[in-house]
Formats: sequence, C-alpha cells, structure tokens
Amino acid sequence: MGMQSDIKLIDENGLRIDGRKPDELRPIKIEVGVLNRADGSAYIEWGGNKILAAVYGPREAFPKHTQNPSRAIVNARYNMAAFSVDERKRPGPDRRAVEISKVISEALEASIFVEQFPRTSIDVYIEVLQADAGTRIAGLTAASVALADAGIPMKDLVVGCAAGKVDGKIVLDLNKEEDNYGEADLPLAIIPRTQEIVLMQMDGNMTREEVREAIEMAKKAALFISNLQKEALRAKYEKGEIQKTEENSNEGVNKGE
Amino acid sequence: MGMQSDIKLIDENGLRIDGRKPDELRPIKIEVGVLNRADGSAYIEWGGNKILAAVYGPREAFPKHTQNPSRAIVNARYNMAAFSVDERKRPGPDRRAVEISKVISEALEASIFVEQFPRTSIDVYIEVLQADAGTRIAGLTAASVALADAGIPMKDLVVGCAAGKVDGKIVLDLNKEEDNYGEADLPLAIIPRTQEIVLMQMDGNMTREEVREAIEMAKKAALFISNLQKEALRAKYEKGEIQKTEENSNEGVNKGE
Amino acid sequence: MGMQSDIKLIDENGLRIDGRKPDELRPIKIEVGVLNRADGSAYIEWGGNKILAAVYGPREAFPKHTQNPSRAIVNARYNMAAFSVDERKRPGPDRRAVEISKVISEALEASIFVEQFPRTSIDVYIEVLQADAGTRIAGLTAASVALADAGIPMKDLVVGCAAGKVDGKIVLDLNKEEDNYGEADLPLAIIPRTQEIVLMQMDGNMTREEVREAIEMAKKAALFISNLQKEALRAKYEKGEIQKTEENSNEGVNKGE
Amino acid sequence: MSKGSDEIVYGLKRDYLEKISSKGTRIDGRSAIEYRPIVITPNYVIRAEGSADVKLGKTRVLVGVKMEPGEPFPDTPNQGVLTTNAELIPMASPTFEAGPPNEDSIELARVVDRSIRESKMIDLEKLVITPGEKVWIVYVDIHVLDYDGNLIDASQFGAVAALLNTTVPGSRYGMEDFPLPINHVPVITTFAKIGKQLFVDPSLEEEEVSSARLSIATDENGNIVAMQKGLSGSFTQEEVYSAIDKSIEIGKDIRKRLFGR
Amino acid sequence: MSKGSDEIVYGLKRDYLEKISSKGTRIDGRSAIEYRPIVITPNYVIRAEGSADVKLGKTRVLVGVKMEPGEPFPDTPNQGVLTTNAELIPMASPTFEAGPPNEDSIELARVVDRSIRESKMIDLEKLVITPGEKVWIVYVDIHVLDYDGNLIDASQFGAVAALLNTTVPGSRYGMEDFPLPINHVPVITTFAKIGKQLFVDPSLEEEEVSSARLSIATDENGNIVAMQKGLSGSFTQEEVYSAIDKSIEIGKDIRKRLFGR
Amino acid sequence: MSKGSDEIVYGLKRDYLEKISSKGTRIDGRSAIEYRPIVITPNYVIRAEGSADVKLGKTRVLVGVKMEPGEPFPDTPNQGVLTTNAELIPMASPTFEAGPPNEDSIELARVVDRSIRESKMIDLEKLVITPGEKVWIVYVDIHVLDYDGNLIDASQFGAVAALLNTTVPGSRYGMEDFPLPINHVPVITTFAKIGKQLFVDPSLEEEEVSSARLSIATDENGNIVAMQKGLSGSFTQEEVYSAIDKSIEIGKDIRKRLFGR
Repeated sequence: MGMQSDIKLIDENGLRIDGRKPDELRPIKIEVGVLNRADGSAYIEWGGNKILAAVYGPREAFPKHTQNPSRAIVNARYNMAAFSVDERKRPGPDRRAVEISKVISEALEASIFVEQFPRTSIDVYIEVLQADAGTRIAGLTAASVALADAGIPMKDLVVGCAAGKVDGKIVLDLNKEEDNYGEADLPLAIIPRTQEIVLMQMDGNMTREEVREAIEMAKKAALFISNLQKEALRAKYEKGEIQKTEENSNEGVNKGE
Repeated sequence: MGMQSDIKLIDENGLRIDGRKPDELRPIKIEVGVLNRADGSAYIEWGGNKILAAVYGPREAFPKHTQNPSRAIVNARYNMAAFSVDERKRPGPDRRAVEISKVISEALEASIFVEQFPRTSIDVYIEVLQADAGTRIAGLTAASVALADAGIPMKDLVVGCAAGKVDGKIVLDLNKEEDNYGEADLPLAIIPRTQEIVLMQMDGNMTREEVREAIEMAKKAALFISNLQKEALRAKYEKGEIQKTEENSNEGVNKGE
Repeated sequence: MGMQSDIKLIDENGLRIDGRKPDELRPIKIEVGVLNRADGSAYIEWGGNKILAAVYGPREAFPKHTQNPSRAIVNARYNMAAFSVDERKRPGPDRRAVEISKVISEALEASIFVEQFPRTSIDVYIEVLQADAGTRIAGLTAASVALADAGIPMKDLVVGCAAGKVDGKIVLDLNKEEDNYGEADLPLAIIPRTQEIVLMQMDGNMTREEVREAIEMAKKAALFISNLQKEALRAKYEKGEIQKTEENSNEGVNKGE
Repeated sequence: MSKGSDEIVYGLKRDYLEKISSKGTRIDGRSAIEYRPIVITPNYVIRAEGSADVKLGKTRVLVGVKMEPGEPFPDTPNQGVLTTNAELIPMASPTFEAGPPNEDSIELARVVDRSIRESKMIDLEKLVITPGEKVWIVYVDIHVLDYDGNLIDASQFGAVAALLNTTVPGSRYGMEDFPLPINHVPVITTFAKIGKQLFVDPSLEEEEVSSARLSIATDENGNIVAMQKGLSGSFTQEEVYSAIDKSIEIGKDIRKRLFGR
Repeated sequence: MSKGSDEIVYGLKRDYLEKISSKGTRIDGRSAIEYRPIVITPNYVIRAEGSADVKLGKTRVLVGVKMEPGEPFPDTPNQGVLTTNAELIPMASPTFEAGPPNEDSIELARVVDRSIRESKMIDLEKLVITPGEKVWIVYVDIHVLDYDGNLIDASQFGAVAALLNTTVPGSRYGMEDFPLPINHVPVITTFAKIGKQLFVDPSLEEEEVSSARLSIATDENGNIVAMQKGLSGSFTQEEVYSAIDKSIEIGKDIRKRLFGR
Repeated sequence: MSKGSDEIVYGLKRDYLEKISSKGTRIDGRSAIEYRPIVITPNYVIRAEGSADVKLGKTRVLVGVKMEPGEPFPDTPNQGVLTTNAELIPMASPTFEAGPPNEDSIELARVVDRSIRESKMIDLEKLVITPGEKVWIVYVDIHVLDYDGNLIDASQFGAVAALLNTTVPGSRYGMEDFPLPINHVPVITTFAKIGKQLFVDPSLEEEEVSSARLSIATDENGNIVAMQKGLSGSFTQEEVYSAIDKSIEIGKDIRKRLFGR
C-alpha cells in the first residue's frame, strides 16, 4: 500500500482509473470442471486475473503424522506462475504465498464439514496464471467452486471481495494501480448463508468508520459474486448432463473395440 | 585465533585488557527454571554472554528411525540469535553451530544415564542471546543445569571453562578481544566428580607445556563454576518451595472458580 | 555442443586432435572390486576420465513409501567431485547430474532382474573423480561391472559408447575439445546379448543418415568394450582366488591371537 | 494444535472454558479486555542496535534490531528497507520444530511487519545513505523464547519497544550515530473467540480452545493500519466492529503505558 | 508409476493394451502415428513476453516466456542466455508433489531446452545489450496444468509457440521493443513402446503400460537436433531408425499445422 | 553407529576388543601407536591444482585442491581465503547418506581445516592479487571413497599432500603459475579409547567399540596447533597428556615419512 505517486486515481466525475464507479466490480467469469485429473476444478477470470483452482481429496493424509484422527485437514496452496507477473517470479513459494495459503486454508476450512473425513487431507491448489490485484480473493472464490465440483460437503460456498481506500474514497475491488498507489486494502471472505466473516486482512490506513464502510461494501459484493459461483456450478451440471450423453454415444464409435 | 593487530592484550602489570588477572574468570551468574514451557531451563550470564538453555524430554524420539532401542539420544542444538553479534547473523545453523552442537551433545551425553530411557530423545536447546567469547562453554554449563532442572538423571553436572594463550601468556576464560587477537584457545569441559574430560577443543599454537598449563587452569576454574551451578539449583529449589506455597494459596483467590 | 571456435578438429590426414582415427576409441582400463565397503565396485579409466562405481544392495528400500511390492528399485546417483573439472563444481547434484542419474538408472534397470527383489533398492553410486568427455557412458559401463561384482542377477552387462559429429565427420568417442566444439554427440548404451538400446541421447545437428552411422559406430564399439568388462571381471575372480588364499595364510601370522 | 493432546481431556477443557466464557469469565480471572502483566526490558541485548525483552504473562519474546547498509528496492530508491523475521525456536514450545520459517512464523512476522510498515512508524526516507544506491536496512528479528499464547501482541510490543530504542550505527561506517527516526507508534491488539465471546490477549490454554483470532493494529490517531483474521472459525460483522472499537481504546492505553506516547 | 494403483487392475489393463496394440490398435481409436487433437492459444498470458496455452487431448500445459537483462555466461559473452524450467505442480496430477524440481521435471525441462538450443531456434547473438556485460535472459517456464500423458511434446509445442510470439521488452529498459529473433522451428515427436509396437503421443494410460519412450526433435531441414530415450525398456536399432523417419515426417506436418512454417 | 547392527553381536565384539585391548593388543596385530599402511598418490587428479589419493589401511580418501580468484574476507583484506569441505558420499559406507553436509562431515572438514589454518601451513598473504579486492581462494575438497575408520587422519594427510603439490594456476587468469607458498606442515594424530587404552589410527571395528576419540594436530616444532575430542566418552587428564606427547612423536615420523619434512 501507499507507494507515492502523482497518479490521480479518481477523476473529477468520481470515476476510477479504469472507468469504474466506486462500488463497481471488475468483470468476473467463472467456469467449473475445467481440468481432467483433479477431483474438482474451477477457473476464474476477475479483471486481469486468470486463476485456476483444483481440489484433490478427501484422500489419506500423507505423511501419516499429519493425520488428524477426528477430522480432515485442509491444505490450500496458493502459487503464482513464474510468468504471471511483470517481473519474473522465481518458482516456489515465497513468504507472501505461504501466508496467503494459510489464510485461504483457514477460510475454506470454516465452511467444510471436516469431521466427516478423519485422517484425510483435502488439498486445494490455486494457480495464478496471470495476476492483477486481488488474487487471493479471486483464488479463494474459485477454490470454493472447485470444492463443490469435487463434491466436498460444505455449509456454503465461501466467497470474497476486497474493498479499500483510494484518493480518500472507499472503493470496491482494487485494481493493480489502486493496490500499488492507494491508501488501504481490505480483502474479505464470508459464508454467504450466515454472512459470517472467515477471511479478513487489512493494510493501509483507515478510520473506523471507513473500515465499516469497506466491510459493508465488500460483503455486499461478495453476496453478488456468490450468485456467479452458483450459476457457474449450475451451468456445469446442465452442460455436464448433455456432454455425458454425447460421450456415451461416441464411445462405441471411436474406441473401435 | 590470531588475527594480527597492534593491540597490547596484557599490560606491564600483567593485567588483561579488561583488568583481569591471568587466572581470573569473568563474572558469572546462573539462574534456574527461567522458562515455563520447557521441562527444565537455565540462564547464564558470563561476562558479556547472555545464554538460555532449555531441556525437553526424555520424550519419544521422532522420526522413529532415529530411535535407539537401548538408550536415549541426546540432541543439543546451539543457536545464535540474529542480533546476538555485531554483524547480523542469518537465522539458521551455520557450519560452526553444527560442530558446536555436536561436541556439546557428546559432552552432555557423557554424564547422562542414557540407558534408562531407550527410544527417547533428550533435546537440549541453547540460545545465545548476546555473544561474547566462550559461548559454547557457557551454553554447555547452562545446559547441564537445565538438565538437572528437568530431572534428568546424571552422574554429575558437566561444567566447563576455556583457557588460552594471549601475548605469550596462558590466561583463563578469554574475552572477545583475546579470542580475536590471542594465540590459542582451549575450551574444556569436565565431569567434576571424576574430573574426566568430556569436551576439549583447541586452536592456535602452544607448546605441550603450555597446553598442560591451560588444561590445569581451565579444570580448576571449571570446578569453581561447578559450585555456582549447584548453588543456582539450590537457590531455585529453596525459592521454588516458597513460591509453590504462595501459588497454592493464590489459586483459590484468583481463579474465581 | 557447438561453441564456436577456429580450432580444426580433424586434420588433413583425417586424424583427430588427439591423433585418433574417426572410429578409434580412447584407451580404456577397467578394474573390479576396488572398494572394501561396497557390495560391488569397479573403476574405469577412459581417456582422461577416472570414475568409480559402487553398488549397495539389494537392501530394504528406505523410506518405506518408496518400496515397490513387486520389484526392486534401481537408484543410480551420478556425482562429480568438486575438483574433477577445470572450474570447481559446487558439491551436490545440479540439474545435469539429476538427468544423467535418471537415464543411467533406467538403462541399468533394463538389464537387472528386478522382480527377484521386491521392496528393495539397488543403489548405484558413480563418482567422477576426473572428468573428460563421455562421463555418463563411462560411469554406466563401470556401474554395470560393479553390479556384476555385487552379484546382482542381470540379463547381461549394460555397456555404452558415444559417437558424434566433428568437423562434418562422424567420429567415435568424443574427447573434451570435440565435445565442446563439435557438431553433435550421441551417447548410446546397449545390452550386448540382444543388442537392444537401453540408453540413447543426442544433441547437436545430424541428418538421419548421420544418426544411423553414429548409432552403428557406437554400437560396434560398445560390443568391443563389453569384452573389456568381462575380462576385468575374469581378472578379478582369478586374482581374488589367489589373494583369498594369501589372506588366509596371513591371518594366523598378523592377528597375533 | 490439539492433535497431540488427549482428545478427551481437550474436549472437557473446551467445554469448561466455553461454559465459563459464556458468562464472560476467564480461567485466570481476567476481564475480557484485560491483558496479562506486561514487563518490557528495553536494551536487553547491547550488541543489537535496539532490543526489548517482553514478558506477557508467561509468554516471553526477545526482539532485536540490527542495521546494516545495503541496496534499496528498485521501486523505492529513496527509502530505507524494513525486514522482519520471526523464529519459533523449539526452546519455546514442545510443538515448535527447528528449521526454516513455517507458515506460523511467517504469518507472525508479516503481521508485525505490516503494523510497522503501514503505520509508517519508521521514517524510511531518512534512512538513505546514497540515493538509489545505499540505504539502511532495518532488520527486526523476533526470537520467541517461551510460548504461552498471544505471540502476535508480545512480538509487536517488543518490536515497537526495540525500534523506539534503536540507534542507527552510523559511526561504525564512518558516519554519525543517530536515533532511528520514528513517526508513529502502532499497537496491535489480538482477540480470541471462545464460544461466542471475544477475549483480548489469549493465553495458550485459551488459544487452544478458541475458534478464531482477530488482530487489529491501530495508530495514535485511532486509525486502523492493519488487521488479520486467523484460525478456521468466523466472526460476525458486529463482533468485528466491536473488536475494532475496543482495539482503539486498548491501543491508546498500551501506547501510553508501555511507550509513554 | 503403477506402484500406487491396484496391481491386478494394472496387470489386466496392460494385458489388454498390449493385446490390442499388437494389432496396431489404440484404446482411443487413433492410428499409431496420430496425435490427439492439439489446440494452442498463443498470448494466453498478456503479462508474459510470450505465452501459449496448449491442449493436447486432455493434457494441458501453459508456457510463458519472460525476458530480463542479465549477465552472459563467461564462455559466451556475445550471446543471450536461454534458461528453461518446468513445474510439475500438484494441481496437474495426484502423483505430482509440491517442492523443488525433481528428476521428472528436470528431464522434461532439459529435453525441451535442448530442442530449442541445439536447433539454434533463437538467434542468441541478437540478444546482446552490452557485449560481455549485459544480455537478454530468455526464461521459458513450463507450467503443467493437467497431466494426461506426453508432457514432452505438449511442453515443447508450447515453448515453440510462446517463443514465436515473444516480444523482447526493450522499451521497459529504455530501449526498443522487437520480436524475438527466430532462426529455426524445432518440433519434438515422442513415441511410446507398448509390447513391440511404437505409438506417437501416448496418453497417460498408454504411458502407464509402455516400457520405453523415445523423443526426437527435428528441424525444418529434416535434421535431427536432439533425442532422448526414456524408461527402463529398450529399443531395437530398427525401431529407432523407423521412429526417426516418422519423426521427420510428423515434424514437418506439426510445424506447418501449428506454426505455419 | 552401532544402532543398525545386531546388538548381541556388537556386545560380544566389544567385550572381545575390550578384553584384548586391556592387554594392549589390537585385533589386527598392530601396536597401540602403529598406523595401518599408508599409501599416498599425489597428483591423482590432473584437472585439480593439487590432489592426493590416500589409502590408510582399507580407508580411502581423495583430496583435491582447486584455486580461483575471489573476494577476501572484509576483516582480512590482505590474505587469501582457505575453505575446506568434506563429502561423506554414500559410496563410501552403507551408513552415509546423500545430501548436504551433516554434523559428521562438517566436523571432519572443520578439524582438518583448523590444522591447516592454525599451523599457518599456507602463506595466505602471498595469495593476494589486488589488495582488498581480489585474492586466491583455496578450496580443499575431501572426497571420502571407502570408509574403514579414522577419516580425520586420512583426510588430513590427503589435504597436506595435495596442498604440498598445488600449483597456483595464475596463467589461467593472465598471471604466472607458482607453487602454493607453504610455511609449515601440520600432522594430525587421532587416538581412540577402548576400555581404558588409547590406540592410534583406529580401524572401523575399533571405532565402533571406542568410547572417545582425541585428535591432535602438531607442527614441525612439536607445538600443538589444534585438538578435538569426540564421542560421548571421556579422557583423564593423564590420558590427554600422554596422547599429546605421543602425537608429537608420531607427527614427526609421519611428517618425515610421508612428506619428507
């Protein structure tokens, strides 16, 4: 937060550098079941972010001493592709990625019925293929859809959005310039059904009233995005039914047995 | 040993750079039971050294393949805090620390009745918070007290001291300048009851007569320090008895059950 | 391959920089049973290469999860000593060594009756003490002899040779200058009995006819080297018989029981 | 980390703590917004440029600051560099293991770091030696010695105390010594949620049964400069708002009491 | 990697595949020299200097190219530097583990690298900024997203496609942008041996029962620039010769079809 | 490392060795102060600047010296740099594992290093190329090939022999070649304690039953330049004094016999 610059991030009409209104989201597109090997998967485009999420499990936790006899452990691994950012990122997790993986794991676990799967791990892989700002929330939002695609029982699909402060104003869903030169960023994730907060971080500088405004704004947007998640799952199952039928009819033809 | 300098380390009156006589120790202070989580602990101030030692165990050795079916393994880990030295030390063990950890482990093991605890490990952690010269011996001396505090059965408390050669003279307990610009250093540790030597290293250049003189001098000092160890343990148990009584009487008052 | 230079690698008489003819091998010397601790060992000098190979196993594979219930796993580890090359090599495996270890493991496994030793590992250590070109093939050739020395049942002794292209000509067994400044290198290993190819790599630039010529040339040489392997083993057992007798007679004299 | 402990004992303990906490009561008799005794010894390590030994109840953390000349980041050529590291050494707890930083120590270091960085506590622009080439690197090293809960607050208090006592060792490099230039004094307050109640400064046994954690860093203007929610439980919006309000009050008190600001 | 799977099922599968393959038949109906459908999306990642998303049947690989100024190797002071890396991320397969490159990912990266390097695809001499001091480093990063067999060919096609679309970002460093200078277009063709038959572009289930693998990189002149035999089985000389001949033909087709060259 | 072996066999062996050693007898018939046969082949590796292959009984160690220009340490700007490394490669023993140096290889390297450094064997001041900027780095690499006991002495003899045969490769960098400048010749003698007896040059089976180890490095003036006690047993003062006296005598003999000095 808060690198100095002379860039004006909000213009005289109250519009942001990319033309959005303060409470306007960037375009979001979610696809379900985009990978073959994973037990569940999802792809999200959110502004300039392109992120894949995949789920394996519940499967026996390995090595054995990591097993919890009373519940599943949830391991999310957030990773950026070397070419996803302007300056090449060395492969492997840096400290930022380790922290993000931790808060995402905790947020997802909040919604999963982990008691149903003792001694197992539920492994969630989030790959940032192209990064704009807000990758952790976009990744978490996709991961949650991938968990549903994998059939993991959950209270609800965790979903998130960030809000922050830019040129003295509270705005929704910061883009890269706003993230670099703005005054505060507050990523938030909730369980929509109960509106409980399962992920929240903040850095920058806001009054308590501004924090409340940002939380409200992010929560409202998260509820909207929650619908996009569910629509994407619905679309998959409708398409899935059709495809399955087609595949079955193809099988006889192609396999040439 | 032996960086060149024009520093005169012993003056015309035979006194050392910090005013000590050749066979004079730096001030030593030992406290017992200074940590809460560890099974045993001790703190030592020795000249400018500030060192904590903690003991966990005997506990099941992990991973399993490290277990010895006939005795406990003794793992000492000597570690310097990043800020303990003039130039910041990168966290994590360097080669020097690995070697020191090894010789300390071996010296402590010489005194412990390891046969009584098959398949276990006795883990000794030595943290150098502020380093002057002689940290390995000071750490070992504290570790031995921590082992006693943890109730580990031992033949006796291992104790040590260094002697060396400075400006052509054999002196006791080198300080930092003497260690940097002196001619030899010989750290030594013994089991006081039998006066057996359990740790000895040496670097520099001494005749065999000088080595004998240094060993004699270090041994004599070690026997003196042995008493400081025992006094510290005594003080702890006397204080401990008083505190325990107080704590018991407090319990009813504060816990508000 | 293919660093540019003005060096003429083949002279007007068709002779190479070290005086060899195009299809001429460098001198090769193989010794068997050169190490005491290993279950089997061999030493090879091949041109300027000096390479040791040692075999341990079949022994229980560790850690357990690497065990294969139906066969032995073959782990070859190719390693260069720090001082084996002109510029000191940092100890530990680099990417090149990891790849070479993999292709050597696979080539050796092709000949070993791995089904006879479920849950075990057969560990092959190849140490390049002095490197000229062609270390992987020389190491593999020695490793195969070490396997025989360890009594591991095999279809036949894997053996190899490289051929390549230098100054536009197909030549056998490239030396260091030819490897650096030549146009192609093709290391090859076979099982002599069946002439099957178990290792083949190539880099550079050759027409398909040139590749065929190189493969033919390398194969022919490999069959020749196969005889050197077998002679070395024979020599060992003959010498071994003699030595064993001598050792037995010495035993009474020296051990002074 | 209940995994290693006896599940039944753990269950009983949790039931007990949840029961008493539903009445706002804590096992050690503190009020919900009461810290354990805090004892800070500044300049504990004289070899460091600044340091502080912090005892927070039975938790003990030693923080040292070292300063060395180095290169600035390319995108901030006219600023010193702040780098924060935490070591959860095995001395401090039977559950800590030797080795490189893990997710717990990384999160700890990064949360403390953000409170310092985002509050602009240090005037990094005054730490330039040669613009674009050489600046002071501020190393804040958190060394956890005894773990009885609430490492975030103990470490943050230690970092602040150490930085407030730091002298930039210019003379060691042919320049002049000067006190580390300080603009602001951030304070973190951490809450643990047990059952439906929030408690500040959780002890270890409270942490073991808590479902969620919330750390809030405030500055002397009562502004929020960093937040971090932890653990796999959740907070309602009202709980968050209430925690924020309390953190501002508690922060003021701690700032005055510990740092005289 | 049959170890983890049920040995009996695996045995039946192998028997079945070997049986049908002895008649030249493949489980998905392809001919022995037929690739699965290939879909390449170039410039998939706009933040990269070049990129390509490759779908080869159900295998999916994303390759990105980044370029940064750096130091040349001492022995090639007047050439840019090519460095190729592959990540077998655990997203792509239940058998892939997080962590530093292992022998599989290293072999994959090195085989792809050799096809590019030995064919002299990139004109590295045009990537010098200051001779002997500063050159362009070309980072080719292979990110495997979905593993259903034949990673070598999918990755190599992706690397070629990405490089063909790469712009050297000179303007970022006060120079001019220019297209990455390309001299040649290498194509790798990989064969798997099942029983006594060779099949191109093996799917995962074919790989699982194959005894040996042969990858051959050819250039547009029909020359061989790299080869790599893999797995613990063997090839006869005739099989190798036949594979080489086929790889030249297939390479021509792929080169034209995918890269228009 | 008796852990892996059969405990009963080990017990019997120890009893037997302790019994015969109490009479001063060794299992291979040597006297208490007798080394096994030592065969040193200098310049074994011609690519190295110096090297020596050492056979000490059935123990075999290869030591190579490489020299490269590099930066001096800040506190010794006018001296070359000595760096010693030991690799206990798995070839040499079933108990050695591949991987980064562990405590055994680090101790080995550091003890050998100290004997060279503290005796001032190498005239490091003659290894300066540009004062304060560029000096020769002397890399001593100890490669253990066959482990049958007493690695310290075998490695130290190898290091000394290799250094005595080292040529500084100035011509490779546009300077002149010259022999590595040598001032002193240190020799280490290692004793193992079995029961109450001390024996030099322990074989592996002697090491396995010994309780303590003492290594003493002496120079040609009969001075002590380094000592290292090892293992979890102990020595009496008299044992140490006796070992020191013997090490001076043995050192003289070894120095003459092996190095002609």
